[in-house]
This record gives sequence, C-alpha cells and structure tokens, in this order.
Amino acid sequence: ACGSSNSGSGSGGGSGSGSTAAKNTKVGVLLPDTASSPRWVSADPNEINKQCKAYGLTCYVDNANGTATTQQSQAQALINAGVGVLLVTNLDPGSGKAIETLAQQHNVVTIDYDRLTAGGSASYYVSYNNVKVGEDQGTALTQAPQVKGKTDVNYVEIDGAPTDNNATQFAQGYNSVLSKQPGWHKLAEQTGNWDPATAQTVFTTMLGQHHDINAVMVANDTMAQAVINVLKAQGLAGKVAVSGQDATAGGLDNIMSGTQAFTIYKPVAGEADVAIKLASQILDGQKPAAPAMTKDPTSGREVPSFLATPTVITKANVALPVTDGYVTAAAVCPTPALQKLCTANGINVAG
Amino acid sequence: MLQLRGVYKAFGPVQALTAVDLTAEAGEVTALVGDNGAGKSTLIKCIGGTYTVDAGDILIDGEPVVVRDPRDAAALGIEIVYQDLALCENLDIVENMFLGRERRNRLGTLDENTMERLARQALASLSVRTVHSVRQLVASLSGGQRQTVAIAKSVLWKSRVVILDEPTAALGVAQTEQVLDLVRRLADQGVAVVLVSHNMNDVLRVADSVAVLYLGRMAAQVRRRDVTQTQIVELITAGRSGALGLSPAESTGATV
Amino acid sequence: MLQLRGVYKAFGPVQALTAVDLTAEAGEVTALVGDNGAGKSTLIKCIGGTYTVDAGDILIDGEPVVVRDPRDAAALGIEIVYQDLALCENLDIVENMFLGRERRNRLGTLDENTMERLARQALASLSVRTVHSVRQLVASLSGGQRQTVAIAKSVLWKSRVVILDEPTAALGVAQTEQVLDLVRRLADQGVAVVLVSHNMNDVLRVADSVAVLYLGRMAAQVRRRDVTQTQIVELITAGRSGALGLSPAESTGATV
Amino acid sequence: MTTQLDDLVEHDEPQAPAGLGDYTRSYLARLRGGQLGSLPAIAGLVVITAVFAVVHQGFLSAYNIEALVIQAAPIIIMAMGLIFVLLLGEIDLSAGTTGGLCAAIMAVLLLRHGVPWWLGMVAALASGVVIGLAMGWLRARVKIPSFVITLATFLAFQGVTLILIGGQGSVILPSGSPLIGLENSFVPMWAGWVLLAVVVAGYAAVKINDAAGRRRAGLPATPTAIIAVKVLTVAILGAFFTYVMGLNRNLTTNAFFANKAEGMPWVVLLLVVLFAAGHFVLSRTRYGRHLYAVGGNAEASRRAGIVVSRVRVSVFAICSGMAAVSGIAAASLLQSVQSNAGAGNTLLLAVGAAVIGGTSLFGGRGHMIDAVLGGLVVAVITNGMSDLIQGSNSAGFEWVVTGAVLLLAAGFDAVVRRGSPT
Amino acid sequence: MTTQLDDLVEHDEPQAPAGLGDYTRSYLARLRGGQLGSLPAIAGLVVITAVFAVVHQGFLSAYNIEALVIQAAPIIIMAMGLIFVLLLGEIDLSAGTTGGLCAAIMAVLLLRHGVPWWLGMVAALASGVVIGLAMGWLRARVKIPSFVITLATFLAFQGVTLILIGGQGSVILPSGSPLIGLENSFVPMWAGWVLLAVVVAGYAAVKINDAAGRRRAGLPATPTAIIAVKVLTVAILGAFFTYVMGLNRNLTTNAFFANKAEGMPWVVLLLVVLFAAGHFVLSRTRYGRHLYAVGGNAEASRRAGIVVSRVRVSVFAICSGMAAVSGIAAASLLQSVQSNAGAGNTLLLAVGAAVIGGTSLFGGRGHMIDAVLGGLVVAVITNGMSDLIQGSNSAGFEWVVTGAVLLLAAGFDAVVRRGSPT
Ligand SMILES: Nc1ncnc2c1ncn2[C@@H]1O[C@H](COP(=O)(O)OP(=O)(O)OP(=O)(O)O)[C@@H](O)[C@H]1O
Ligand SMILES: Nc1ncnc2c1ncn2[C@@H]1O[C@H](COP(=O)(O)OP(=O)(O)OP(=O)(O)O)[C@@H](O)[C@H]1O
Ligand SMILES: [Mg+2]
Ligand SMILES: [Mg+2]
Repeated sequence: ACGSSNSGSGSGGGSGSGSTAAKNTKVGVLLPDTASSPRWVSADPNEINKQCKAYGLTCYVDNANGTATTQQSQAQALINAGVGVLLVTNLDPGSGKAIETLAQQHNVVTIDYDRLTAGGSASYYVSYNNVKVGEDQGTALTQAPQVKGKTDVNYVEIDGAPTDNNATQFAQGYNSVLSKQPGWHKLAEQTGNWDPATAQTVFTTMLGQHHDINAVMVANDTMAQAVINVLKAQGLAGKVAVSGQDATAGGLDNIMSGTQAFTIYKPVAGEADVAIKLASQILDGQKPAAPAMTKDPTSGREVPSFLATPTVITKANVALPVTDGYVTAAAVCPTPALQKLCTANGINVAG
Repeated sequence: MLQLRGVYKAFGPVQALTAVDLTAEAGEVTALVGDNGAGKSTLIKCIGGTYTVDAGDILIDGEPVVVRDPRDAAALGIEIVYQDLALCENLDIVENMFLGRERRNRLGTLDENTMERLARQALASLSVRTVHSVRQLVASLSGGQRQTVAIAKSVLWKSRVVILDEPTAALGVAQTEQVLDLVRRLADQGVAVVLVSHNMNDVLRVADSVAVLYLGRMAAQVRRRDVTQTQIVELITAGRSGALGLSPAESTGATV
Repeated sequence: MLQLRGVYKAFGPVQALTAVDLTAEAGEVTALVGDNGAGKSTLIKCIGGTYTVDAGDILIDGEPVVVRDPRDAAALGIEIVYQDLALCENLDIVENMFLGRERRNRLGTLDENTMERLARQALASLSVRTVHSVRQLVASLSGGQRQTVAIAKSVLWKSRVVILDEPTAALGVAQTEQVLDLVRRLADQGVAVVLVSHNMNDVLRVADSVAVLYLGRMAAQVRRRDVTQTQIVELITAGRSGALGLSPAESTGATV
Repeated sequence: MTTQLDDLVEHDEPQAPAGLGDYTRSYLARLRGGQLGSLPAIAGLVVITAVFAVVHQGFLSAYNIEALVIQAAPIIIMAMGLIFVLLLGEIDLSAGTTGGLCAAIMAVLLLRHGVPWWLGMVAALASGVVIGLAMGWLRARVKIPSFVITLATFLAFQGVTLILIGGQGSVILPSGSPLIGLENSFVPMWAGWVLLAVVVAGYAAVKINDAAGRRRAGLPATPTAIIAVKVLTVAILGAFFTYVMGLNRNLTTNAFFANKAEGMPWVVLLLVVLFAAGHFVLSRTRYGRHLYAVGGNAEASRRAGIVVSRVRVSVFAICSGMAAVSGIAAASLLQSVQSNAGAGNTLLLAVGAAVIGGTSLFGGRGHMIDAVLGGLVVAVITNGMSDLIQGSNSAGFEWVVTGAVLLLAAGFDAVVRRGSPT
Repeated sequence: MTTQLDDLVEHDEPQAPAGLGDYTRSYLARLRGGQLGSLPAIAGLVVITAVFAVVHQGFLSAYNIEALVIQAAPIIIMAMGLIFVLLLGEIDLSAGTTGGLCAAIMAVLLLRHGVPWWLGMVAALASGVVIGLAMGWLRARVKIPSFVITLATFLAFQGVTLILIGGQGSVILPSGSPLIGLENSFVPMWAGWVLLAVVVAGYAAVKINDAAGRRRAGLPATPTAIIAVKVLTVAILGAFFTYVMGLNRNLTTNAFFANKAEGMPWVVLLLVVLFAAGHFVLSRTRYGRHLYAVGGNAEASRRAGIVVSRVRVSVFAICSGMAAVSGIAAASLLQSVQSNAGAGNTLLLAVGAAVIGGTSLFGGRGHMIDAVLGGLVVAVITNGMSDLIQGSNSAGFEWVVTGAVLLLAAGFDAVVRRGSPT
C-alpha cells in the first residue's frame, strides 16, 4: 500500500531529498494504541487525513496497538516508504527515542505528536499540555457541585496505566492541585490501568474500605463509567464528585445526568491541524519558528513546541464537543431517554 | 462370510501387506498366524477401518463393502479386539466396556445401573476374580485384567464377525481356557471368528481353518485337519512347507 | 542373591501385596507365576524401584538395599523388562535400546555408529527378521517387534539380576525359542533370572524354582523338580495344592 | 447378548461397602490413596480467603461477598466453557476475545440498530456458537493445532471488536436494560429462599433416586446417612449465602435513602443453571462420556465408534458459546462494552482457574466444579489484591503479590494432592 | 555385554540405499509417507513472503530484509528457548516477561549503578537462569502444573519490571553501548564473507565426517552427491543473504551523509551461534536425547534411569536463559527497556512460531530449525502487516488481517502435512 519510490536498492537517486529533487510530500504518522484513549482509533486518523488532503500531502497513519516493537517496525516501514516527516506519538520515551534516532539517521524530520519523547531528538513538539490537563482536572474537581465549598473532602484517585508516561503526567498535574487543596484528604490511590474492569474492581474495594468518599479523581471517562457503576449500585451516583477526561459519548451522558462532574475536551484538531501544517512547511524546506519551548526533562534540551489548551466540559457547556463534530449526536444520545436529556442540554438530536 | 481379495497396504516405504486373500466362514474359527511383523495386526486394522487399504476388496457375504472408519465396521457387524487394546485409561471398566454404545434409560440419560450389572456379569463369565470393583479405572488394572476387559467388551454385542488379535497373550491359565471356550461357542452360534495367536496349541485346538501370513503375503490358507503343527510352523518361519505356501522366489527374494 | 522379605504394597484401598517372600538364586531361573492380577507385575515394579514398598525388605547377597527409584535398581545391577514395555514411541529402535546409557565417543557426543551396529546385532540375535531398519520409530513397530526391542535392550548390559515380565507374550514361535534360550544362557552365566509367564510349558522348561503368587500372597516357592504342572496350576488357581500353599483360611477368607 | 450371562453367579466380586462405617472407612482409604477430588481446591480457597480476611478489613462483609460473586461470575462462566475444550486436551486462547466480540455485537445491535435486548443476547450467543463451529472445523478437519487457530482468532477478534466499537472506546448499555440487571439487580428475598429450596430439594431427590436405583439393581449404594450429610452441607452453605445476600449491603445510610441493596444477584441464578446443566451433560449423558473418552484416548474412542471430529467441533462451539455468555456477564458488570473487551489476561486467568480447580491441560480430567472453585480462587485473589497496596508503584507490587498468591494457592493445592496418581 | 553377539551375522537386515538414485527414491517415498520435516514451514514461509512482496512494494528491499532480520531475532531466540520446554510437553507463559525483567535488570544496573555493559549482560543472563531454575524446581519438585507457575510469574515479573523501570515508562540504554550495536551495527563486509565461509565449511565438514564414520562402521551413509547438493544450497542461500546485507541500505542520500548502512547485523552472528549450539545439544548429546525421551514417555525415561526431575528443571533454566537473551536483543532493537517489556502477545507469538515451525505442544517433537522458520513466518507477517492498512481503524484491521494471515500460514502448513503420521 505504500507507494515508495525508493525501493531501497541503494545509492541511486543523486543528491536526494534536498533542494533539487521533486518535492517529497510523504508524511508518516505513528499513533500509539487504542486503549489509552479512543481518539487514536478514528478521530486522529480522520482529522489528519483531512488536513493532509488540504495540504496536498500523502499521509501514512499507523497505529502500534500498544506494542513498542510494532511501532518500531512501522517506523521502519515508513522510512522504507520514503517519508520526509514522521509524527511520533511514542508509547514510551525509550522506544520513541529509538525511532527518532532511526529517522534522523535516514534524514527524516520527526515531530513529537501529543507526547514528548523525553531524551529524544524530535525537531518539534505538538500537544496538549498533559500536566496542564491534569491540573485542569484537579481544579475542576474541586469546583464540582458535590464538593464545592465543603471544608472536609475525602477523595480517592484512580490513575491510568502505570506503563504510560501520559498517565504519570496527568497524575502529576492533578496531584499538584489536590494535595495543596485545604481540607482534602486522599484515602487511596490505585491504578485502573486504563481498563474499566480493573477500575471497577479497584473502586468496589475502595468503597468497601472507605464508606465516606466525597470525590473520585479518575483519569478518564471509560474508567469513570466503571466508578459510576459502583456508585449506582450503592445509590450514591450523583452524590459523589467524579472526574473524567476525553469527552467521550458516555462521559457526556454522565455529565448530563449529573453522575459525572466534568470531562476534559481536547479537540483533535488542536493538534492535528497544527502538526500537519508544520509538516507541510518542513517538506517545503522551511524551518518554522515555534511559539513556545518545552524543556526535555531528561536531556534538558529546549524543544520548539506548539501547545494547545484543553477545555473543561461541565453540564454548562456539554454541547460543545457535539457542535464541534468531535462526537456525533447519535453516539451521545442513542436511547429515547438520553435523547430527551440531550435536547434539554442543548444538543441537537436530529443533527 | 468375510472375504479379502488382493489387499495391499503400505506405510510410506514399508509394504506391510501384498496381495492378501483371506476367507473366514460363518460358524468357523479361522486362525491367522504368522511371524512377528508378518502383518497380522495390520490386516485386522484394515478390516476394522482403523487403516484404509491401498488396494483390494473386503467382501461380506460376497458383497464388496467399504470400510472407511471403525463405525462402518461396527455397522457391518464386525467386532474386533485389538492387540494394543485401546482402552481409555481415565475411564473405569464399565465405562470402557460400553464406550460408544452406552445404554440409556427412558429419560435419555446413561443407565449406569444396567451397564454396571452387565459388566460384572461379563467379567465374571471370563473368570476374572481379582478385579476389586468394576468402577476401578482401567489405569489401575493389570495387563491380563485389561485384556479381559477388552474381550468382555467385544462379546457384549451381537456380531456377525468377531476378530481377536492375540486375545490370550496376557491371560492366565484359567482365563485362557475361558476365552478359547468362548471362541468355540461364538463359532457354534454361527459367528465368523478370526483368531490371531502365536500359541500353536491353542490354534490347533480351536481352529477350523488356518491362514498363514509370511512377510506381508498370504503363504497359505488350509483346513486345520489337512496340516500338522510342524507344517504350520514351517509355513510361519519359511513361508512354505513342501507343496504348500509361497513359491521359492516369493519367499526368499521378497525382501519387504 | 535377590531376596524379598515380607513385602507389602497397597494402592489406596487395594492391598496388592501381602507379606511376600521370594528368593532368586544366582545362576538359576526363578519362575514367578500367578493368576491375572495376582500381583506379579506389582512385585517386580517394587524390586525395580518404579513403586516403593510399603513395608518389607529387599536383600541383595543378604544385604538389605534401598531401591527408591529405577536408577538405584540399575546401580545394583538389576535389569528389568516390564510387561508394559515402556518404550518412547517418538524415538527409534537404536535410541530406545540405549536410552539412559548412550555410548559416547571421545568428544563426548553420541556415538551413533557403534550404537546402531550393536542394536542390529542384538536384534538379529533374537531372530527378528521383519524390522526394516533399526532407525524405524518404535511407534511403527508391531507388538512382537516392540517386545523384542525391550528384551534386546535389557540384555545389552552386564547385570546380576535380570527380571522378565511376560517377555514372550507377544512373540512368535521362533522368537520365543530364542528368548527361552537366552534366559537359560543368562542363568548359566551366573545371573539370577526371574521369569514371569503364564505359559506352563515355558516355565517347566527353563525354571529351576517356581514361586506362585495368589491374591497378593506368596502361596509357595518350590523347586521345579518337586512339582508337577497340575500342582502348579492348582496353586495358581486355588492358592494351595495338597500340603503346599496357603492355609485354607488364607486362601479363601482373604478377600483382597 | 451373544454370551449367556444369566446363569453365572457374581462369584468372588467383593461387595462394595454398604454401611455407614464401611463407607467412611473406604472414603478415608480413597483419600489416603490420593483420590482427593475437589478437596485441594477447596482447601486452597479457604486458606486464601482466611488470609485476606485477616489482612483486609471488611473482606467478608456482605458488601464484599456480593462484589466477589459478581466479579467472579464472568471468569467462572468462561472457565466452565473452557473445561469442555480442555477435557479434549485442546486449548482456546481466543475465548476471552470471542466473549468480547460477542458482547460488542450485542451492544452495537442494541444501540445502533434498536434491536431488543433479548434478540441482541441471542445474536451474541449465536455468533459465539458459529465462531466456535468454525474454529472446531479448522481443528478437526483442516487439522491445524488449536493453539495456532485460536492465537489467530485471539488477534483477529480483538481487531473486529475494535472496529465495531470504533472511536468511542466503549459502548454503554441502555441503563434500564435487563442486561445490566444480570449483574446489578437482585432476586427478591423470598425468591432467593425458594430458589435455595428448589436446589436443595433437587439435589436431595437426585441423590436419593440414584441410591434407590442402585439398590433396586442389586448394586451397592451410598448409605442414606451419607446422603443426608451431603444434602445438609449444601443446604447450610446455601442458607448462609442466601442469608448474607439478604443483608442490606448499602454502606452509607441517611435520611434520603429509600432503596436497599439486598438479595441475591441474578447472575447467581445463571451460574446455578449453567453449573447444573454442564454437570448433567458431563456426568449423565453419552456425549459427556464421549468427551472424557476422546480426551483420554482419541484412537480408542475412534475404534469404539465415536465420531471424534464431531466431538472436537462441538467442544469449541460450547466453549465459544459460553465465552459469549461470559462476555455478556462482563458487559453487564461494566454496564458497557470496551473496545478491548476480553483481551489482556482474561483468558489466561480463566484457564488458570480451571487448572487450579483440578482440570488437566492434557485432556481427560476435569469437572464443572473445577471452574467454580478455581474461578472463586482467582476472583478472591484479584478482589483481595485490589486496594491492598497503596501509593506509587502500587500497581507493580500488586502484580507481584498477585503472582505470588496465585503460586501459593497452586502450591498448596499441589502439596495436598501430592502422591495422588495423576 | 552378556550376550555373545559377535558370531551372529546381520542376516536379512535390508541394506539401506547407498546410491544416489536409491537415496532420492527413498526420500520421495518418505515424503509420500508423510515424513515432511521442515518442508511445510518452508513452503508457508515462501508463500507468505511472495504474497507480501506482491502487495507491498519494497518488501524485499535490502533495507526491509535487514529490518525483518533484526525484528525476527528476539522472537526466534525466545522460540528457541521455548522449544526446550515444549519438547517436554510443558509451557512457559512467562518467557516474555522474564526476558523483559532480565533486560530491565540489565538496564538498571547499567544506568543507575554504572555497571559495565558486559557485566550487565551477564547479570541479565544469570537472572534468567536463576528464575528458570526456580520455576523448574516448582514444576519438578512441588509438582505445580507449569501453566499455573508460569502464569503466576508472568504476572509477577510484569510487576517487578514496572517497579524497576519506574514511572517513566522506559529506561534508555547508553547510546554508544555495544548492547545497542547488537541489533544496530554491522559486521564488516569481509567478516561477513569469512563467517559465511566458516559456516559452510563447518557444515560440509560435519556432513562428510558423519558419512565417512558410517561407512567405516559398515553402515549405509548419505551419498556424497547428496551432501554436495545440501552444502551447495546452504552456500548459495548464505551468499545471497550476505550479498544483500552488503548493499547500502540508506534510502535517502545527501551531501552531509557519510555513513553507509551496510553489512550483516551482529545479531545474525548470535543467531547462527545459538542455532548451532542448540542443534548440537538436541541432536548430538545425551542430554538432548533425554529431552526427546522424557517428552515422549516420561515414565519410560524414568525406568531407563533418566533423572526426569533434573531434566525438567534444566529446560526451564534454558528457556528462561534464552528469554533473557531475547530480552536483551529486544532492548537493543528498541535501544531501551519498556516497563511493559515482554508483556502482551510476545510469548504467544513466540510459542506460535515454534508450533508453526513444527514443534508439538504435547512434547517429544521439535527442532531448533522450527524456531527459525516459525520465527521468520511471524516476523514476515508482522513486518508485512505494519503499514499495510492505513487510517481510521487501521489498528483493528491490521489485527484482523494478522490473524487471518497467521491462520492461512498454519492452514497451508496443515494441508501440506496432511496424512503425515503425527
Ligand atoms: N504405522 C506404521 N508405520 C510404519 N510401519 C508399520 C506401521 N504399523 C506396522 N508397521 C510395520 O508393518 C509390519 C507389520 O506389522 P503388524 O503389526 O501387522 O505385525 P504383526 O503380524 O501383527 O506382528 P506381531 O505378531 O508382532 O503382532 C511390521 O514390519 C511393522 O513394522
Ligand atoms: N496403580 C494401581 N492402582 C490401583 N490398583 C492397582 C494398580 N496397579 C495394580 N493394581 C491392582 O493390583 C493388583 C495386582 O496387579 P498386577 O499388575 O501386579 O497383576 P499381575 O499379577 O501382573 O497380573 P497379570 O498377569 O494380569 O499381568 C491388581 O488387582 C490390580 O488391579
Ligand atoms: Mg500384531
Ligand atoms: Mg502383570
């Protein structure tokens, strides 16, 4: 499927991809997995392909299914296909670095997409700020109606997969807020492994141990759903503040019905549009300047960065992701009961 | 009754059976003898559908039949006790004896009580005295006890042809008597019995007809009364005896 | 030479051996006979270390020895052919015959050529004529061929005690002759041979002493010349014969 | 019958014990001989439960016992299906993802095509059976090793589920649906007691009928006293469980609260039915007998006239069908179906449950009860482990401790079983 | 010898064929009889390579062939180790995570304790062997089924790796380290050719020596012509591979670029050494013979005086040791060690590789070459699949197609093998 012009048989091709040869329009995109967030399954590929078409680029979008070796071999295949720019959403800094080194050896420019490859050699970093996402989560949780103004709040945390660096950064963000919040006591912190089944088991036990939980800091919407399941069985749904992330259809439903306090909306366009534009400029031979710098925590290198800001979605602005086209009304409102709720909250069910 | 015509069977480069003819009449005991590795068990497995023949016909009552697997053989009324027994060690005696033909009661569930009773009787009829319980696993039985179970299994059913591959090899004196009696009794009831044995005394005692395999070829099939023990032994070890048996060329040149 | 004193062995609720004594002198053939399920194979497995005895002693040259597993038995110079043979079907004849005692050449690697040559000779000495190649897998051998391989395997080694559990059960006429010859020859070389068999002719032909097991008890061990075939058969089937054998109480009341 | 058996007396066949004392003695002798049945698994279960009850406050609260049961249900159901495959010495690596796929099919039909819940369930079940038939065909006819077939489907079904669920990450089941009720609503109290009565009465009836039948046939039978003891044990355990499930499990109480969480979850009913059906099939039907036979010695079974290939196909169909049920139960527990449903360690844990329960991976040995006991062991471990260790790195430590506890449970089992024949 | 064998002639033993024509005929007869050896796996490999070469332009470029080899190496090495365990009919579910753990130990020693690279490697290897010994002990002495032991360690080692690596998700190996060179630097061109010469000469020497030995012992031997054909085949394939690896693989060239990527990756050397060693052990040593024996019939082996428990322990040690090597190779490939290294499908794919190559899961059948061929099949599939499907849901579709291709390869294999005895 990859229409490589370089069959790899060696040194033919003259002076290569520099100034004289025909313009390279190939961009490779390496997405990480399908479990950490549903966005990687269709939202990103769709938006990226749309943008690529707009800029006249040929884009190859691969998903590594959570396996670093797969991502490595996808990178090799893309380099084999002759891409000029590689967007990398790493699975972990180590394998990301290996890919970027490989790309550099083959004169391919890399852009860290959504996740910074610590210690890596990417030329740019395009992302939402993960620590900021976490901080927003923390702040929004303290604003939730169930706990707002309370002086004494017991909360528990359910984090993402410990093997996922993003989860670490989210946790870093919300912990920095919550630990400083006066009157808030953390009763327990466990990993939900980005897996709702694990999250549900974990939270069931937490609730059994601590009967007086007021707030649950849970890292994303799918795990929040598991928490809400348990709360429902206890008749506590809506009485406990539950956080979320990703603005999934289910998360929006829960916000409308009041069982979830908020979610974090990170429209893919905020990253994809910027990244593809950047790739296009690089392929044109430009060296675009970045509005910000991010310090690589490992190497101390300042990476030129384009950072987008996330939006906190509460019941007040719950319709936003639907109006944006980030999720469809059909997905958010599949049943008559939910359709009624949607209409009440300003979501156009017919659309 | 049971007739084989020109049966061939090869295992890769090994030609185990070459143009074998055999006839087993109803109401008679046909002894099948031959040296170790002559092809007796292979022949029997071909009849039973465990192996399929490469060429040749199997006829029952003069009609050619196709035996593709053991079910076909059972449907034709052929019952076989194999030399390697083939019992399920994880099942008990009763379960093994009725395997594939379990009795069921009105509700369609297993009728364990009837099966257990019949199994006890069948074993008792074969003079087995040291089996502690018919609910013992076959894994815990002695060699002779297993053989008895296999034999008892085969005689539980009404069959037209009963083939026994070295049934008395592991049996004691009394048990061997019982089995030879049984063989004679089956033949008298009109069943065609084929008996494979290395014991010439037994063969001469019960057989009506003797077929001798030599290196995968049928050396001769003769009436019991027409031969002496010495002749049979000669046929077994050399493929011929005087005018009987294979031609000198066949019996020596034919390295299998 | 080999002596057992008061050996007991139970499998769960089943008492397989009760107070068994046995003596096998060097240079003699001791026949061990008994009905199916009498406990012969169990006794042999106890000697060979396949089972451990519950109580009782095994003595070699009068010294009590401990046989915890088959290696111990081999170290004591005890060589056994088991009734259930126990060959590895996925290995070929040569590999099976030298299993556990492979020959190695100077470099420490397997000396296949020597082993192959020796295996051929051993098989040939037992009149096996239908084995196509000693590199055949055991899975493809006939019952008698397997038995020959197992016997050949055991006689390759210098042993003080050789025990054969129904070695001729699956063998043809000529092969049986060879094995009986072999048994006699081994005894003449000073080996203590224990032979289990259901064939009274064979027993009477080669045995110097006859031990009879009855329902797990040693009914009697007598010199060959002191008994007739009828007496032995009586001992086997009833546990006693005239003055010989178990007391009436033991032989009937003792439901195992 | 060709042989005349009638005039032969049953001479010398030692009568099996008939008295109570005899029975007990022979039972103890069997135990000493190593025929332990489910004892090791039960012992293991008791031990780890006791351990967690000590280290983990509230572990034996009504709240947590219910949580344990509903968490165990999907594992137990999957293990029940796997036992059929394992009995034949085969493996189904894809049972987990098959369950996930079937649940995804159900969820998508329900939510995107407006299909009623029961039809969705039927569709899921049918998909499972069809998948199993296909895999069984590949095993029995094309003769591909089942490890490879099911490794391939393990991967492929993960993909199909992902495509079906799409970019949403999960599909949430409609909240009022009876599907959610399976794991989350409760049998009314009185119905629970009726159910218990039915189970106990049924059990007693079967045992008494069996014994009577054997006596009539002149065979030694279980003494009535033993039957009474067994029935009583079942009744007491059942009553205890029903009683605990009858306690109000709501942790917090306040003035606004109307509803109580009490009663037995519906999934318990499902478990009882599946267990009874599976046990019946395995122990009382020709088909069940043939499963053991083929697993013990396929060639002997073929010679006995069993169509081995048909048996092979059937177990895969049953296993995948049960996997579908397990997937539905998991969906009910999570009230949603994830795009990675049934992936990860789901399958390994279910197989582990069966093996810990006493089922052999080499075929020919296994019972329905193994799935229940082993599934409970696994569920107790995962439930007990969750929230046991706190703080950063807790995930790592929990994995380590989970592995260690699993090993301990299995080691205990092995040591108890030591000296048993197989 | 107690028997006098010397005076016995080798009567009637049919002489094995000695001429070239005879040899060919008997080879063909063996093929017809179903003794196919590695043919099905080779055929499967050729077919799927051909398919990908068609659908995937550049699939057979020097660049991609090298990529294929270095991607296949960790799988092949792990499969090689697994074959020892599988030969005994056991399973090691934890081989993947053991490899990950050992690599993590190495990485942590290197980076946090400043240990030299070779010492780190030795430590990783030693850890692997110790882990294997422990698991083997549990299997052989405590008699826990290997499925359960290794399921427990599968979970536990994931946890340990996670704790070791900590929250960053991965540890990056020092960039200049020879460890990275294993998968990423190249044997000089001349050395590659020398290596090839050594391998071919060694192969020829062994074959000729064997035949000569058999002739000397008066046994039928492989005709010289056949040996010549075999040696020539190895030489030609080797030369082709060495030649391709000698091509410059840098796709884009420009003025700044000095370094050429050419030569054979060092890991090829490692593979050759491991293969030769493993093959030697399995086919020419007592120990190897005993592995097959125990896998074929453990009781018979015990009666033959083999200490079965020691053999059992040893295979787990070998397998875990090889898993450590595999983990190191994977770390070298990714230039880092992940906190989830070796988890996921790593193990299943490696076992799948061995099985596709022709190794039986029931013990007693398997060869080193199975790991190589099966590993290549798996690597070709994963490599060919990566980047084959683009865009939305590509992850799902790739899973599906991977499963389908795996099934096709196995089905092809099964159909070719049909009618073979086992
Ligand atoms: N599956 C097989 N593959 C290859 N060769 C086989 C196979 N089965 C049998 N043979 C060969 O075919 C020949 C005949 O074997 P068969 O078992 O029929 O002998 P038999 O007459 O029953 O001998 P015995 O008296 O020892 O039982 C033997 O040489 C044996 O090695
Ligand atoms: N593993 C076992 N478990 C339970 N019972 C056993 C076991 N092995 C043997 N037995 C029982 O012990 C008794 C003696 O068996 P053994 O095999 O020693 O008999 P045998 O004398 O060799 O008989 P045969 O002549 O038939 O070979 C038998 O009743 C048998 O059922
Ligand atoms: Mg035979
Ligand atoms: Mg015996």
